[in-house]
Amino acid sequence: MNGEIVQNLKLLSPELVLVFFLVVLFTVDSIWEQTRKNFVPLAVVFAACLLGTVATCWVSKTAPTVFFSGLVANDNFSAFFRYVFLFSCAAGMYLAFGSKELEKQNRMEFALLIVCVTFGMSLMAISTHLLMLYIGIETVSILSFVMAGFKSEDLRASEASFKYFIFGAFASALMLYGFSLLYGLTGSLQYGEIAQYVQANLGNMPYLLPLSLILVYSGLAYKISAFPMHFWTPDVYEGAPTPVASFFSVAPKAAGLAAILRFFLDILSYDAASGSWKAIGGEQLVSVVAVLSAITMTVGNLSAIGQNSVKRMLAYSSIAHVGYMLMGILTLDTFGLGAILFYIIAYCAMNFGAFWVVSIVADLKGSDRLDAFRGLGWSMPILGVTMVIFLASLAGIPMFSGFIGKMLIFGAIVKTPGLLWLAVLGVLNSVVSLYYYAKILRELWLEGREPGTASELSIYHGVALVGLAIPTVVLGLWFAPVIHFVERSIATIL
Amino acid sequence: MVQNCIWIFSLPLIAFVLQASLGKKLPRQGDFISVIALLGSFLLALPIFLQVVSTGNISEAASFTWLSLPLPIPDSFLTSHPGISAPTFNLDIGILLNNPTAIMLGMVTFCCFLIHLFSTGYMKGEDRYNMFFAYISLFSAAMLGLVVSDNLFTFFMCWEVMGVCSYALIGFYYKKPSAINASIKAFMTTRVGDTCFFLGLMGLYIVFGTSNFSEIYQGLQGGFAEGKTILGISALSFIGFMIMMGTIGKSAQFPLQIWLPDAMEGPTPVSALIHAATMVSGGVFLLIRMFPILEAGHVLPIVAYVGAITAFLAAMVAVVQTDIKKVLAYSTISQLGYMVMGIGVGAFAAAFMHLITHALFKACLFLCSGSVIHAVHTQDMREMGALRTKMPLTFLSMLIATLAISGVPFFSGFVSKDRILGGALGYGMEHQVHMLIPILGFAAALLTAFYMFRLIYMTFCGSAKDEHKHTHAHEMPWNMVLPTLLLSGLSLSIWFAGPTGIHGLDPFEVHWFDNAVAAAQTQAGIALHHGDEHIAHTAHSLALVLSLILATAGILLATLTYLKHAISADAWKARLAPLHKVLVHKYYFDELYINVIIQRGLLVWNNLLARFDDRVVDRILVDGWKDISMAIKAFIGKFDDLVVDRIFVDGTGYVTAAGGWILRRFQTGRVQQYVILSLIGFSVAFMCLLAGPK
Amino acid sequence: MSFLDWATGLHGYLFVGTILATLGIIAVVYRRNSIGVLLGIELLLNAASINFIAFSKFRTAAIDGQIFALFIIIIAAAEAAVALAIILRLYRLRETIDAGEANLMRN
Amino acid sequence: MLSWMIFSPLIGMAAILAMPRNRPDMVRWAAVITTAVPLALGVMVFSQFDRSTAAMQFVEQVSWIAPFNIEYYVGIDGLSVPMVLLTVLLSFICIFASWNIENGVKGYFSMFLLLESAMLGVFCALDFFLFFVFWEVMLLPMYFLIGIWGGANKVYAATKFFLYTLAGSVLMLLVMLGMYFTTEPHTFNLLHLANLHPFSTLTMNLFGWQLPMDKVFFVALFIGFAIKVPIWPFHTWLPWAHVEAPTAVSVILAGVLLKMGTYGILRISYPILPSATLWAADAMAILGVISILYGAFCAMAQKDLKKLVAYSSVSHMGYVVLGMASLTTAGVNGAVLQMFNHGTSTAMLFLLVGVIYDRAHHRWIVKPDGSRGFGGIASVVPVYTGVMAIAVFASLGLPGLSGFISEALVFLGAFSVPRFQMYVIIGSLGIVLGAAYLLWMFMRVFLGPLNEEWSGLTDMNWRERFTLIPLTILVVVLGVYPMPVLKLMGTTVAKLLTSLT
Amino acid sequence: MSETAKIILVLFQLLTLASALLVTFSPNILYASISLLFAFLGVAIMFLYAGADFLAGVQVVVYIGGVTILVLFAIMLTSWMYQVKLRDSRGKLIVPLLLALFGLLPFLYQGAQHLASRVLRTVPPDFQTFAYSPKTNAVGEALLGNYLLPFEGITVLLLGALVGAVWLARPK
Repeated sequence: MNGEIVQNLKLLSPELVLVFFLVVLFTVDSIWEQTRKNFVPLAVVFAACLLGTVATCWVSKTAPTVFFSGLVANDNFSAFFRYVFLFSCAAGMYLAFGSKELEKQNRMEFALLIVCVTFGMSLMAISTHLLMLYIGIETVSILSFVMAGFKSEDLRASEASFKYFIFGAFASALMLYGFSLLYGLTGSLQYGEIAQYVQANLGNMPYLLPLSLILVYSGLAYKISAFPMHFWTPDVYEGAPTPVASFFSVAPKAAGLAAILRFFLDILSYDAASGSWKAIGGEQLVSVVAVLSAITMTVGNLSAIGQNSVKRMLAYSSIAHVGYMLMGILTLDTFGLGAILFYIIAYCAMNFGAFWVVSIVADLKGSDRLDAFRGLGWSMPILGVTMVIFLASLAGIPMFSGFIGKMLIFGAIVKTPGLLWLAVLGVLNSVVSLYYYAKILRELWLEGREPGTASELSIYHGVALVGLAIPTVVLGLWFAPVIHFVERSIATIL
Repeated sequence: MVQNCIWIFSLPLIAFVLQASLGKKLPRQGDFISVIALLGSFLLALPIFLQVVSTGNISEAASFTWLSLPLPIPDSFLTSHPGISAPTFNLDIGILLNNPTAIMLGMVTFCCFLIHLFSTGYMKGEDRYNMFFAYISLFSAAMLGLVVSDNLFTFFMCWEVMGVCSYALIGFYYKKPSAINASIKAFMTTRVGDTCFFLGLMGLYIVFGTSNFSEIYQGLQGGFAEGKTILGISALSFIGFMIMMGTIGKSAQFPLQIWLPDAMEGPTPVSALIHAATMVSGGVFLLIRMFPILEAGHVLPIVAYVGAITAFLAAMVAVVQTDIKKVLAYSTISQLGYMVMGIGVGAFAAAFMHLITHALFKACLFLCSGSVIHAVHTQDMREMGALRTKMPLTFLSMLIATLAISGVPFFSGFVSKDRILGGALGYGMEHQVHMLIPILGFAAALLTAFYMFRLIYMTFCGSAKDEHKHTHAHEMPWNMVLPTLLLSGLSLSIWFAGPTGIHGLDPFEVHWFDNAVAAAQTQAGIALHHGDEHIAHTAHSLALVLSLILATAGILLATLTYLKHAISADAWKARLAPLHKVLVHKYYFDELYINVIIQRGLLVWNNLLARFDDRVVDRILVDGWKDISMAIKAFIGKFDDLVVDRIFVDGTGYVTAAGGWILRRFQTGRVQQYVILSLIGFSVAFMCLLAGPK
Repeated sequence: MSFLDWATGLHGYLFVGTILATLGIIAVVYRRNSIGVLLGIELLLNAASINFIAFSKFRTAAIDGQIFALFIIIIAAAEAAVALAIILRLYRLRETIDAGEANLMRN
Repeated sequence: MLSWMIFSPLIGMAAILAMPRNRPDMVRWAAVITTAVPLALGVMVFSQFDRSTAAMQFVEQVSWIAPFNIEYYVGIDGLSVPMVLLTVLLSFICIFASWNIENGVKGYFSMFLLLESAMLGVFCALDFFLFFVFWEVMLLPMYFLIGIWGGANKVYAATKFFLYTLAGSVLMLLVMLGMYFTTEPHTFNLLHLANLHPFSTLTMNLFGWQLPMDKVFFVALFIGFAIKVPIWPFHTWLPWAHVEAPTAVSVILAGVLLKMGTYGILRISYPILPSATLWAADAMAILGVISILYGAFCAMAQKDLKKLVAYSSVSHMGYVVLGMASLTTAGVNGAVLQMFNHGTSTAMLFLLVGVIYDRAHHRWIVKPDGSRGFGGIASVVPVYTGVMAIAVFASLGLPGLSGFISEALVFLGAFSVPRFQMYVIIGSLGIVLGAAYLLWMFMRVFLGPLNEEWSGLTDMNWRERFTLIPLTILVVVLGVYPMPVLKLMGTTVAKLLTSLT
Repeated sequence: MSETAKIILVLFQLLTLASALLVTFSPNILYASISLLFAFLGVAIMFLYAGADFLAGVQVVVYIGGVTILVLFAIMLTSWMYQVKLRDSRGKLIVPLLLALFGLLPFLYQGAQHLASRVLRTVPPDFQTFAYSPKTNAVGEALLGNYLLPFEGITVLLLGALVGAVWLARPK
């Protein structure tokens, strides 16, 4: 018995590393009382992420299996997402550590929370069992309510956390209710068995399977802020401290997508021949998901136009990008799903960079409105140039990773017959998105020099910005190896 | 001989380049360069001319491919015919030296040289003196290029370069607004003509695949262009009509003649050079070259009518002009009308001869008027008078030229004009319905004699109207008088037909011109004689008598009114007041063109279109929808957030912004409403999913 | 099949579960007092656990359902704690806990 | 060789960015040297280019992204050599034309060099993906060049230009992807696509209708390229972009960027979608004629010198479109020659407008309130007037200068197609109007009594003359003997037309 | 299961429903919290009848003992002492009611009943008899056997929630 447990624990080593460093955080905090001031929390989190990456590499070498009695799975897919989560945890902590919005003394709590959230996210990504998925989602949600309100004594932050709480709790409760119905219907909590049941009696679940899946999708859509459940995103991102908002816009979304991919692909019986999901009338689901992604995209882009708070604008743009990513699911082949994974990598780098610039400007000018950016390009060239790279990449200008991501997604859409309208809509959306991204560029560079205040960009942030800009450009130009890596990781779950 | 031709037109070209680049720095501002260049080309042209005079025949040609484009041929064709190299679309240009070319060369080089000589005196002391010589040598090069070119393409190129030179020369005194308006008017009207000529050229390429004259002549004889049509009408008549339009534009014929009188704004040697000897005659030379096409395209009657009408109308206006150069301008238009009519009625040789003789005596007239103007510093004849004693040599050459143009025997004008009128009469007698043409011709002959002698009397005879000017008048230096004398010398009929010019009465006949032209006609495949022999003979003799009577009547009338003042000009003017007013206003052509077409039509249309482009297309179609979306905004209420910053005034932008604004209205900030909205969203999605597998 | 059999059987359990879920959702949406919203969410979670227990008894007769219900209860407790902390904080800053007023950030 | 030509400006850009901020002259001379390199390479290419074959030359093919078999496939043939030469020459000249840029010198020249390498890339790319990447990379530098160093409402013009061109190129992206996925061994390679051109038989459903695939592709591509050319309905961005752009940028915009649209049609639409081309030839001819007349009419009503020249570019590009649509040897050769000639003559016009703007700081021919903008300055600045006269008459189409021969060929080609004859006659009105507005401008600005206000104008200094001399020589030489350029494109156009007919 | 047991179960179900109604609609938040207590009690009884005795115990301890008391504490802290009956401003009832009657209820209700009848068709009837068999040891075995990972994983959530709740609630 214990041999098997040791084997299971070995496969779970990245998560265990995180827990171990949680403990380290606690002990160091209680023993050494001035850790509040110095850089210890940052160092600990970095060590956690580094070791976690090493563990993930080591684990991903072993053959893909489902362990812990069917609760979790270890394969390239989970390894891919573990890398993403560890990277964004490290980057999030690095940004939070440098930002003025989070006072010095509560850095320890923040480090703790961010590691717990990363643990929850990797749980979401690797779980193949409804209970594990639920625990993963709840860990991430509850702790993000706390993180959203982390700025002490700030009304907007607490209001943001309050809204996030109500919407989040409600959505996960709905999802839970969906799980219960699914459990009742299929009689099991494990994806594999559910899939067998669904495979067995395909035709005669006309009402129940759609109902439970819609309820489950509500919980997951809330996590990635897709159309029906996206209302909370702008208010929370604006209210929450900027580093937290940037972390929210990247990591939980990737986790949500991982859960959606794993959940829907495992459960719904995918008929390779007709290339559609037979479980609930293939074309029906495809058109519903297509419509949902189209609306998400359009809502995100259109609402972002009139904004003059850049954080709120980037919130809407993140909704729009989720819309693009959802489009990838419709093709159901390695190309389309590989495109989503590639898009996630590209999206993480460029979106994090854009938020990073916003947080620097917020620290500097105290406000994230558009006119705070006036003439900054000239006074802080590194910030200006990197922001151009991030925004151009977000808008989908070639030579940047965003364009390649979008190209792959649109390619996948163009490939499937009958979805051309979606491709055309997506393409028009990216033109509209360019308009509001260009508004920021206009403020940065085109409005001429801003008098005085040639404030210099601190090395601390400069290194980070350049660090994020380089992959955005390199991925845009030379993305062959990444394509192989992404294809390998998606193959395991299809 | 072909090498000479190349040198003939490249010498002035070199002079132009030298003059334009370093004219200012040379002594005497480099005028000697262009004079010597023209002398050189004259001397080179002389042997060619003499060969034609003596042997009556010269024909040499040389050409090289200027432009060759490989044609698309299916690869199968290449494989099946390995030997042949890929066919190409060639555009060959070169020199054609036949009789008409030789004669024209002789005349043009001679006139240009004399005018260059004259202008060294006339233009002394003007600023931009060197540029003047640059322009006229470029002009001479272009004219010579036109004369020697063996195909219509280079013909057209030289044709347009001449147009630009005339634009530059007319607008030489660019300080005067009237001068630059005249230059633009000249350029635009000739440009309209040139565009039609260009279309004719395109037509030629389509029908014959080439624009080389000899190939066209063979093509015509070979019935090459039988069935071909352009825009539904027969190809040849289309080409013919377009080429005629080209001539109308360039030689200031009936519809497009408004620019020539205004072109008098330019310095007088320019008028002499361009508006007497060369440019305008270029148009007629085009008709001569293209005669077979016109004939085959049945366009000749139209040409004849245009010629006749122009001749008559221009002569009528010339009668009432008071400016000496305007009179000569209208007389040029009238004489050109004669040449065009001559070609129209088929009197090919007569028209060509009239071209040569007219060039000589009209150049002489202009140069003399130049001397007169230079002397009295005014162009208004009413202020001149009794210059006979002051400027005897100029008076002599002017008198000879006037006699020539009025068609008095012993002078060249009589010979060519009489033949044209004979041809016209013969044509009229043969085709009764076209009788109007000879009538107009003869009427114009009468008027020509009248207004020319009116000019002579008003300037040289009678009492001096303005003492101050009269005292200052003096004879011109040698470089201005010599050209006029030489030209007047050449205006005698002895060079062309015989001492008196009347057939039969002459002791000896000079036939070099007739033989040369006959040889050219056979070469081009044009029938020597039209209609039957008999009618032609009677027509010529009748025309001889009639032209003599009319010439004397004209001179008599002029002497009575202006020398003897027996008939008071003012009385006639009062009696024919309405006619006089119309003539003074030049049949209101100017007003018609400038005000109606240009001002009200084109410019209004442009402003409308520009505003349309700015307002409608830019604002509505593209910046668009602003008004519609503004209406929506007003309807939705004063919500100022929609006042998207002005940057995105673009319509599509407005629509998306409005769409975005509506969407944002749902973001009320109250989380419970978010929950309701998301539940609604889900139930809708669920119902779609449930719609059951179609 | 008498009413009693119906009520005490799977149908009864699911019926109670559904009614509790609906009332929970109405509470979340309707209640102006934020604590009322919290109560609604607790109801909703309870409905889910009833479902799990019912299916675990009638459908699979396996222990999974009960384990899931157990974890629901644990997580609901944690959530309630965090929720009340947030509500207290909001109260301290704004002197009111009316869910409707929290619309500082909008459109 | 080609890769060196494309990427040497980038090396220069890196060098400039590394230079210290306070040494503008060092930056300028670095830019000169950097653009001199491609100029030299261009001359070498011109000399070594083999005129007899229509095959691609100087080809470099390296696999770039293996999984989607995208290659860095670069090569030039008769179509692209004139354009490459034009780009290389104009960029070299524009560096000198932008000598008096003061603020942000480093930014300006680095953006300019990036623009140059993008343009060269577009003309040499033979892989659709590479073509598209270079096509869009050109957008950012242009946006900043117009937006930062432009005129009064430069921001509006820059944004409008950016969005307009992006909307067009986005359609191109979809067509690219469509072509990639419908060809059997998925490929972006333009030459393979040309040999296969499988699209004429397939159909696709767009919003529910079954439409022939090649026609849909052609229309989408045409819209993308028409926005760039600009052809009539899509031209409203041109006057804005030109008026607001600094001199050197509007020279490049008019000289090279407008040609990318027509080059794209000839390089991509014609060989790959032959049947659709034949189907759309009439429509293109009509649009060409409309552009000719529309541009000319609008130009006549303009009061701003630069806007007049901008609309004249619309009119002249109309000739190119008409020539292309005629699908005859003379027509297409004339069109490509017109692209080259229009490049040189409009570049001269814009440089000259820049010269007068630097001195007088306004460009009104007739001030909005009706008073005279400039007047009779010929006497004050003779050399400037002389060069302007050459430029005006070149774009007017005076024989002996380069404008005439290309217009003649275009009309000759179009006229030989029976159904186009009526269009040619209407189009020939464009020649007359062309003369009208250019001479009207020349008269209003240069001739007539001197307007005292501008008696103090100084004539062109040596730098400005240096920028204009090469263009003047080109205009005159090509006018007299156009064979050097025509020889380049002859065989390629012949091969292109064989594949079409 | 004897008749009387069924009647008791039905009574408790009715208790749960009634108290749930009170929780949502009663104007006074205090009454609502207390009725929530009774609802949890009813649910606990239902767990007992469904054979989940350990769960019933946990439910009573955690929900009734912990969560409800916590809620009462929160009410005390957030509304002024002398104004216990916090008048709950009457929100617009129409929208939620409409939503419930036409939106959610039909779907969920039809789904549940449909599922119930489907399950009863497939699962043998004798299985439904009430056979009380203590489940505690089964739960224990499962927790430390198959469900070891969630058992351990939940600790991270609880730790995070603990730290977060303390941090949020602590006055500065």
